[in-house]
Amino acid sequence: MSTLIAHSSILIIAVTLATAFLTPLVGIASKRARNTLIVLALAFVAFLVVALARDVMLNQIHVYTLGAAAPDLTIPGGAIVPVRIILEVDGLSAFMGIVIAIVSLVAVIYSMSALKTETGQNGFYTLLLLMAAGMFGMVFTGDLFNLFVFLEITSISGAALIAFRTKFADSQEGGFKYIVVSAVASLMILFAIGLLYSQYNLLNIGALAATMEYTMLDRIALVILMSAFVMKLGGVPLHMWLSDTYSVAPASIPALLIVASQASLYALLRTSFTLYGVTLDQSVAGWIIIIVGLLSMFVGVTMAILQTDITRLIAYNCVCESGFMLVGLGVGLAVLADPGALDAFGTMAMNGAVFHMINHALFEGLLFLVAGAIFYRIGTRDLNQMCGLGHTMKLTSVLFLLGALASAGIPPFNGFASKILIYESVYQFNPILTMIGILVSILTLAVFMKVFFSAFTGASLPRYRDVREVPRPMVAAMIVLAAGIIFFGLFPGLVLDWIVQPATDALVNQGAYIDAIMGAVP
Amino acid sequence: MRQFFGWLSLVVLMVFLVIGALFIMRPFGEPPSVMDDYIIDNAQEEAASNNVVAAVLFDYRGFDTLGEATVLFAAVTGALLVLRASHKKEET
Amino acid sequence: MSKIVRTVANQLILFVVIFGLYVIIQGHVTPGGGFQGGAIIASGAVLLIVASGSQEIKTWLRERRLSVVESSGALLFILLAFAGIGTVFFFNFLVGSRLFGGIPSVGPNPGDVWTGGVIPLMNLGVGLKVMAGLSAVVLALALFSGGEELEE
Amino acid sequence: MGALYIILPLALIACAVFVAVCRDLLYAVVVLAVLSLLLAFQFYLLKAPDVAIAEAGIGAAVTTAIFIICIRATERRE
Repeated sequence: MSTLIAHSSILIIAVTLATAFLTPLVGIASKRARNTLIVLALAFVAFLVVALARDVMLNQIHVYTLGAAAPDLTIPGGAIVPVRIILEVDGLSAFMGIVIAIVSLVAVIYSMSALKTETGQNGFYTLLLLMAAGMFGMVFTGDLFNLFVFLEITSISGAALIAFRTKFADSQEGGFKYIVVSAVASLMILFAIGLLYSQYNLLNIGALAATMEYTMLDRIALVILMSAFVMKLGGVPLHMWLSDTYSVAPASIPALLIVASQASLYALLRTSFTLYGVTLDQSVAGWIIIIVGLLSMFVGVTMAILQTDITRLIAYNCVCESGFMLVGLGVGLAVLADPGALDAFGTMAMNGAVFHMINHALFEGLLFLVAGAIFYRIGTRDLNQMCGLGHTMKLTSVLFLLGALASAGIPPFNGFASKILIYESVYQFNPILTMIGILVSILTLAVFMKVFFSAFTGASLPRYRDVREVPRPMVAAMIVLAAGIIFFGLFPGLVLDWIVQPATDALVNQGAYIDAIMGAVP
Repeated sequence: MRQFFGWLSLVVLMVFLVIGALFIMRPFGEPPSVMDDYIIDNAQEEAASNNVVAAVLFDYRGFDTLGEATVLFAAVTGALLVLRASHKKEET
Repeated sequence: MSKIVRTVANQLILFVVIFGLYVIIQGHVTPGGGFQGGAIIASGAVLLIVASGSQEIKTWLRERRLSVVESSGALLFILLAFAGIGTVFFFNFLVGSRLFGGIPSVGPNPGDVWTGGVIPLMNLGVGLKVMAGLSAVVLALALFSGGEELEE
Repeated sequence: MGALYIILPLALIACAVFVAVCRDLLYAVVVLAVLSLLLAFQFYLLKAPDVAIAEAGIGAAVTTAIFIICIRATERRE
């Protein structure tokens, strides 16, 4: 068992990758064997993620040096800096790993039933696994160039998955948009990594952080990195691609794309908190992130009001919710250098934001799956054509209501638990931010109530009379997410203590991250 | 017109950043080679390969190569996937 | 395409493939490696597709077969990486063994193919993968954009 | 030999500008292939033969073929 945990961080990535490579081969032989293989592999990976997360949260940062004589030999004899690629899993990485494992498992189970009749399933599952592997790699790696490589894997497989339904012209357009945005962001990131490499001749994040001088060149690299990651996560000045791509993808893919954009948020946090950390002008960078977050909240919710396409509406809601996370984390970054303020409200704001990340993945994932279920049964995403679906799709409508209430931050659900933390702590930083947040939440509730009453209640239309509930695996996938929403809403303290608090501690504690790599040097 | 100015501002910003970075970068060929020196000195012994580039690609940074190979794999799978449906229509 | 082009291409493809294999196998001694060699062989396949038309190629070269080769190459690569997991993932476990186990002397030397540990094998995996992948994309595009011969 | 270090980058820039402004896509693709070859030579001069081989194989051969096939399926003129 201890050997398994010692190797678990690489096994998580490598098993997912190997399954992806195996999928086309097995898929030619037998469909059923392929599906079993994928589910088993992802379940094994989920088990490994939980075991690794438990180990990381209880003991210490998990380091794995690829290709060295021993996993913890970060710096070889005779060198003063790390030479090889090092995977480094701290609280935040383990937290993101849990999110990715849950959502990818749910997405696979949902797709198995939703895409039963489509052609090209081998390619679909291969890319889905590659995307999961890319996200795992992004959050587990401790190497800047490796982060870029896995970001590329995630983006390219994501773009192909968005364009999966080739019979619709708009899904090909969506895939093209996604790949253009990803290519621009990737090039910017590569350029910034090149700048840092030319400056320090290092690629390891911990080693770079230890030698960071914060010269003008580093500032340029920081600006480029931050704008590229904000572009990838869909923060407001650069959000235009998000609704066009999320709305056209097959139902389970937006759930994964949300996690992919959160992996970009993770990269943004790694850059600002760990890579630059104490050398940064915290209040300036913090306020930039806060302003991006505020804009996202505002633009997201106002654009959501105007939409008549259910998936586009949820996509704009995603922009709005990521604004909450950015505000919480921005407040945390702004007070990073001030221990008193950090204790008083900074840690709490970051707790709220990190907690909101997993909540966001759960409820937005659920909403997208519900929208996909509706599309599966009635073949349209247009809200004007939906009416009285609640009569025949009872469970689906209940699940939609649950996701909507959680997203609006109504008490017994998980959205409330994280939003209240953000409101309370941000109020001590700047009361106006809290007021804007509450206003945006109310608007979100209004938007979703409009959708709920127009689509699910009312007279049942004759053409939807024989619409039935979706198949069982799809319902099961949605119920898993719904159970998560209720559980996290009822026992927020448990979740906070077990996975959120270690993640926040890992963000604040830059020294521990560096020591895990450079500790061998006397 | 508005779009044009948007693109122009982006291009100007990028050019400014690139040119700015060029002027303050360390001189070409004079990097503080802490990592490179180790690899050049030890690659032949550790990775048993005369071509140091191959040693870096497959030994020191083998995981990156695996990743790049996966990028190509994803691109090929994606291209075949996107070209699938209409291709079938043509055949029948 | 004219008969001359087709004949010349059929003769030339042999040399292209041999050069590609050379670049792959000598990857750990001279400049080159899996990516480069695979790309060279794929460019040979492109030459064949352009010269004799995608319909004719389709009779014996299928995208599905190519994607099987591609997956096998990728699997070979990752399994070689897995094989080192007794120590660490990606550990070069063949150095000093009987298969590609020679260790070159430090400093400039003419080199020996029988060195490199897992590097030559990994090169082979990557080479298979890149060759099959790039040819599959070109073939799929050529078939997709109308199957008739190239007229230009 | 020294002049090569000046002529080659200038030729690269000229090719790149031509590709960007040319309205006939087929011409642009052919010039792009020339650019790739020059770039491969530049890499060789900068003592990166590995990258040069990759650039010549992928940039000059495969990419050009893919572009030409795509142009054939769509419009030749921009």
